[in-house]
Amino acid sequence: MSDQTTDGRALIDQRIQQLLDEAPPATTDDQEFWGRQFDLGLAWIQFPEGKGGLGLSPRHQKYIDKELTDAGANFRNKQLNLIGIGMGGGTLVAHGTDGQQDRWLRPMWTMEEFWCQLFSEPGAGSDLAGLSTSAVQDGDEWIVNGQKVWTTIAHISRWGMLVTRTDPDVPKHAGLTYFVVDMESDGVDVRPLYQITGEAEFNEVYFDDVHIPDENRIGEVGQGWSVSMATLMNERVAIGGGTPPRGSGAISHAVTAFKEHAAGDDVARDELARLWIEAEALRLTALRASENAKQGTPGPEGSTAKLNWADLNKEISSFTMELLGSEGMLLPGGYDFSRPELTANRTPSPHRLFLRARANSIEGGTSEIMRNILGERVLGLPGEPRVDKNVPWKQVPR
Amino acid sequence: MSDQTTDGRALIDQRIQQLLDEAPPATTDDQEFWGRQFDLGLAWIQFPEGKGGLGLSPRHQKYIDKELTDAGANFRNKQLNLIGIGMGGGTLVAHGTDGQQDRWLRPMWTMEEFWCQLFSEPGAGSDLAGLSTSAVQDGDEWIVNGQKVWTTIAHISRWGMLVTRTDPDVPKHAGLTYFVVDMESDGVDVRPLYQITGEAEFNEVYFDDVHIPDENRIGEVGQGWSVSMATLMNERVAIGGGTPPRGSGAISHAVTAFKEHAAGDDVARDELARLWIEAEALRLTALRASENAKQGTPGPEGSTAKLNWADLNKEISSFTMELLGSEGMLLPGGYDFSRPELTANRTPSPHRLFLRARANSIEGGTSEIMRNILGERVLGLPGEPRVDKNVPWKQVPR
Amino acid sequence: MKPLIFTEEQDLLRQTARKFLDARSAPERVRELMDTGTGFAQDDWNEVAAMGWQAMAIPEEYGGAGYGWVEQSVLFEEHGRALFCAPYLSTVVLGASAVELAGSEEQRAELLGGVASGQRRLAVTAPADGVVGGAPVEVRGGALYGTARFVLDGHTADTLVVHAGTGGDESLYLVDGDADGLTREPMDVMDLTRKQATITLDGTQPSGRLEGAPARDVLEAVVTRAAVLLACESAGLSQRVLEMGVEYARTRKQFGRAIGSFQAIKHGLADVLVGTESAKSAAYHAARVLQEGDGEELAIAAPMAKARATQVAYEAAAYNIQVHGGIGFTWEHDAHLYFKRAKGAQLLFGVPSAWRARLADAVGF
Amino acid sequence: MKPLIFTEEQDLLRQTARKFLDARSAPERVRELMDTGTGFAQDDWNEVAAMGWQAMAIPEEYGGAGYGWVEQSVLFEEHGRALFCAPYLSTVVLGASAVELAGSEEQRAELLGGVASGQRRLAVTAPADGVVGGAPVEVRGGALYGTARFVLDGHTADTLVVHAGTGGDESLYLVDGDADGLTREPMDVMDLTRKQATITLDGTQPSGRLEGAPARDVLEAVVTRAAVLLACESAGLSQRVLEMGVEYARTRKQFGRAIGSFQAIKHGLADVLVGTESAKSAAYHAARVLQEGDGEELAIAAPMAKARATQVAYEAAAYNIQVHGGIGFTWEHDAHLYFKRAKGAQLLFGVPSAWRARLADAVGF
Repeated sequence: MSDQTTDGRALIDQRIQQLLDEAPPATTDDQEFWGRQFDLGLAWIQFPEGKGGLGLSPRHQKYIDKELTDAGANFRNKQLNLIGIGMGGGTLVAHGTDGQQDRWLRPMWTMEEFWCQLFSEPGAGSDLAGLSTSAVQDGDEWIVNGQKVWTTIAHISRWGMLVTRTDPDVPKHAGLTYFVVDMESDGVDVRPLYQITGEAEFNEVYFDDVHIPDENRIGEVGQGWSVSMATLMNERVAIGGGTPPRGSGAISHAVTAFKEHAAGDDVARDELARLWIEAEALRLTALRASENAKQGTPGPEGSTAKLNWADLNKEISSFTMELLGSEGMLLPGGYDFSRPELTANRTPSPHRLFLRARANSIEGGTSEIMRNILGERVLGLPGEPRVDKNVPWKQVPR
Repeated sequence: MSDQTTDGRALIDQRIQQLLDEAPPATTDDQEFWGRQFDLGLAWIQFPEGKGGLGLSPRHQKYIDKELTDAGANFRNKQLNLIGIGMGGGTLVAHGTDGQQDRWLRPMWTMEEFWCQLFSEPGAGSDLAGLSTSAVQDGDEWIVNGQKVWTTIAHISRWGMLVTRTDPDVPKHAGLTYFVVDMESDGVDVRPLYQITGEAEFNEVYFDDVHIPDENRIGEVGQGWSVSMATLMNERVAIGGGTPPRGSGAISHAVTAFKEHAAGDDVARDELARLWIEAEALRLTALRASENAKQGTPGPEGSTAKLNWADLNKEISSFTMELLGSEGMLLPGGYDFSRPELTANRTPSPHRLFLRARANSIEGGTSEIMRNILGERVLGLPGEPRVDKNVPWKQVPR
Repeated sequence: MKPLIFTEEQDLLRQTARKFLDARSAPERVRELMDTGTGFAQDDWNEVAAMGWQAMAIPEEYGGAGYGWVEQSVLFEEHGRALFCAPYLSTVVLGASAVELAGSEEQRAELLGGVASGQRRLAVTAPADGVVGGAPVEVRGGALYGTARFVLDGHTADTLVVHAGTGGDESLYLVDGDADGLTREPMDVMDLTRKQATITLDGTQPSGRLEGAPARDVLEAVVTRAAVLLACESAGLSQRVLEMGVEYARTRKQFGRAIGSFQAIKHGLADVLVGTESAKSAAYHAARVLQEGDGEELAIAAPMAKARATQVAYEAAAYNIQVHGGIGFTWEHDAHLYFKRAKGAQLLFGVPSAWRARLADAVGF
Repeated sequence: MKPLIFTEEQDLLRQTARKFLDARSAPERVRELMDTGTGFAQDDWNEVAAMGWQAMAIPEEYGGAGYGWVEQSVLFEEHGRALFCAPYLSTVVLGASAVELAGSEEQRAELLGGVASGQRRLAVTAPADGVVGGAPVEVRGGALYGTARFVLDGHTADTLVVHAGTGGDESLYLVDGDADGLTREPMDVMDLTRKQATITLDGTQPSGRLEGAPARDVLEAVVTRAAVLLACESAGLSQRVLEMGVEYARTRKQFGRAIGSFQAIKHGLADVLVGTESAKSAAYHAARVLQEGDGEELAIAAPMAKARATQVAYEAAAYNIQVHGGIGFTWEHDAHLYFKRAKGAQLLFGVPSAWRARLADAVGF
């Protein structure tokens, strides 16, 4: 293992050198650089050779990125095409055909083609497997009808990862099939979905007799659930990452608001200290989780982070408005009904963050679902009686 | 209706006069006075004549009690034999035979015989109808085996209201039968149940082949659930009563503790104010509920009181310990493993109240059950899928 | 103490108000008014005047109908329920109270009469954080100079009551809405159903002065009254979001079951019910105490109502978004309108902890 | 920063400790010790000394094994889990720290050596509310007069460290447990697993004096260390009551289902899990900072750990009673033992809000 790592490292170093020689970041267009990086197998190091990787451990990626960043490269593609690069790529490698991988991976990586994820529906949120969007086979095509929602960057995406119901007569998990849909197809209608912040981070996507060639199917018919799970597993990896510094995030707004508007108020100070402590303890929990994971002994601490963060972020951002007092009644800049810029590091005002935080306990698994997961999977408590198991999907009340 | 009230009042006034003439409180033994009161129909005014009442509206009772109290009478019997007088009497009148009423009501009222309630079991708390104590018919007797728990004053009671399972082969509510058991019978074993306070307010009662004559059965065989419900309905009436004055109860200990130990601490003061407000709002809710009830327009407010009180009482009593600081680590007087005195108005220390309050969200319906009731009966939300309905009791997992 | 229940007449008033607001303050209408600069519709204002809402708050001798604060509390509960968009709090509670408490007979007759008939809308430069202190506006040579922020409906009021001056000079000045040197700028408020403005005075001549009582005492009383009525509004809002949540939880299905059949949601809504009933009790009590004019008890009842009812409403409205899940986070759903109104009411005239401190002062701990 | 995970050696220490405590601090044993006057068993004390627990906290030059606070944090977690009844906090944290920080070489050799070997138990008159101030005991003519309350294990200690005197005279005096004029009275504590005493000195001659550092500085450091180890104990307690609740919720059936299948209980326990992990993170961090001797960071880490972990433990232990329902309210069930220990830890050396104030001072807001 240790030898393998060393072996890998030598090859990687050689490829890095080659890449920097052939496409010096300072004088190379981003897209060209990323393309060359893909060809040399340094895009997703764990992917097979020829598919953007070298078949080595994904642990090398951090090293590669650092070396290349130090040499002047940037990885905006990973931030901006996160859904594709973080979630789609792995899904294609695990479940796609050779041809599918060859067609899609490179332009995904180079950001020539954006990708979006078409899973959630108005009627299928927490209960994703209960989704209704139908795909009916017609020769070597599928005809899709339905509606997806909460789709980031759908409006600029060329491809969408789409889960559909292809068999309503079997229990819900068994009747799903996974496709890649061309977002430029006839019948695809992408509409901005404005949030309570007045911005549209998300879209609704309507499918009206959209034709998808069967060759764009990922995995077998009826295997859509397990392919979807592969995508969502990659989501965790994509969203994870470094632990932010102490005092950053929502609590920094609270501290600033306290100092500017409530200094000397012992009641507010105590509440701020309570929240500061919870935020810092959560940060330490995340650190501890990554240390344990690195050591190969992951504990339950990692699983608690999402729930803890969602509830805490809401609380801190709301308390910040109280600290701001009357100023908290404002929304500086007003509601502008814009699409937020496609940048990864926006710094919203505490007011906007307060509104945005309301979704934290809904998106990426509601806090209710997270508590179910912690209770059942981590603590081993029994599930509830189910009325939607072993029942054909079409007979489940909705 | 109004005429009836007036009519009733004249008769009542006449009976009151007669009672005070025949048994002047100042010179009459309590038990003798209560006996005469029963005979004159002033014990439970709504009960039939000859059974301690005059068949009039229960609203008159408050008036009667006030008149008699003003004349020097006391009603320790109602406080000390609360289970019997508050819950048992009504059950006997609604479901008992004439002979049963004649045998039991008068000595219950005069406190010659104490009564206890034998419903809860170790395995049947929130799910009372799932109880296991069995009664098997044997000629004109029933043989009872099992265990009851949380039984106040069982150790001094002559009679117990007992719900048993007489048919395990039908769904749980249908197989119950209700008895009055002589607590002096062979095979009845009453043991004190010490609580976390170190006191034993309650008992465990074991039944080992206890014989109960069939004539002590209340209601039909298999009707035990509805008879039990009648008893529990009377519980509410018995426990209700006047609204305490502002600032009384748990919050008074908190205010005292604050003044003595935390004056000047703004953080503690804010928390105290928050709890004071919630306590006062709850008091106002109780007032509002009783005003609405009097007007014949009961709203949802009354149903919220138990849950609100339980959670708040726990919170206030715990916060009081924080206010006491190091003194909160003590239990003045220590654990004495006593049975609390049979008095209705004990004034426990805040420390003991803190410990005692833990049971508030368990006794008389856990807070979880109360939330179910509020959600389903008040808000009209649907119930959960049930696994114990329409299933023979003996097949229900336990 | 006055019972916490309502008379038949008050129940009828509530029914009438609800019927009107169901029609005229339906969500789509609220959204229209949110988008206007003024934040209200003159038609609605005239119509509620015709129904006598404003007049009910004004004594008969000044052209009102001489009802009291309990009737207003009923209306405010309904306003909160319906997110009513109108300069009602500013005119009927803030403005009318200032004039009633410190105006001369003539001023009362003119201004309160105008309020009662619906002809006049008022605004007051009351302190947004509820802490009455120095005036935001100076007086030089009889003219007013300065800026006041967070003036409720200050951009549309016919007459502004402006706290100005220092020392012996400090007073409440009347300023016409169209006076020279007066600039009125709507603020970027988070809650679009309640408009606030920055008003700037640059050598503006006041049209009068309320001299009947010290300015700060008047503002203190005005803020206290506003707190009580905001509490009533918040109680109505809580009730409404509870109903929205229950309705959705009964119909929305996931995993083959109504989500309200899951204890997570059922118990959460039960807690909202408990809070809402508690909030109502505090708000109803405060309205009755205000009605009775018992100042000592009001010093307890108003803080209690403001702190409790606005907090409950905020939590109820926040939980309503959670119950609705994703859809509750969208602009098109109404959940956020309630959420923002509730948050605004929680902050307006002082956060709950500030009112709890007042309560502790009054109770004496 | 030191990683928040444990070495294999530390994991082994935990396993050994748990095995010992499972056998020797099982609930029935805890109940026996609760009922004794001393509150601990000499046999156990000797045995843990033989395992080197105390010695691990003591530097090698004084006869210890020279491990550090992270090892002690592991032991305290296990103590909390098992409700370990012994004068361990008083001796190993309070007493040994006072001697280490202010003792002469000779005093260290004697007293720390005694602690390491298990021959000597210490107690300190540290302020029960954590606020270091004037001494509770006077010094007159070289003798000690006065009363100190809430002295952890003060009734059984071989040597007491007594804060006495005023002004330049203020110091930490050593008093033998059997000194003349010393009266030691156990207090009526709510948590019977942690004994406290009132000690009264009436002309008692001290046997020595810790002069190496100002008394108040020493007590401040002692209280801070105690806070960290109490946090670790509380984290272990939280974990244990979580396991108890989960175990019961998996097996206890009502309505034909395990009660843990109901979301009310499932979600409540999930929240306890979240809190427990948070508490552990804070406690582990503080132990490592203590180990590293980073005073500046300790001023943040110790308050954070004490405020968070003891609060979480209290809530977890309280919820454990609720999960158990009626049986959890009985004396015979162990739930209350944890509940009372947790409440005591929350109050000992200062309530959470007091530690939050320290944190705010240290962070600088």
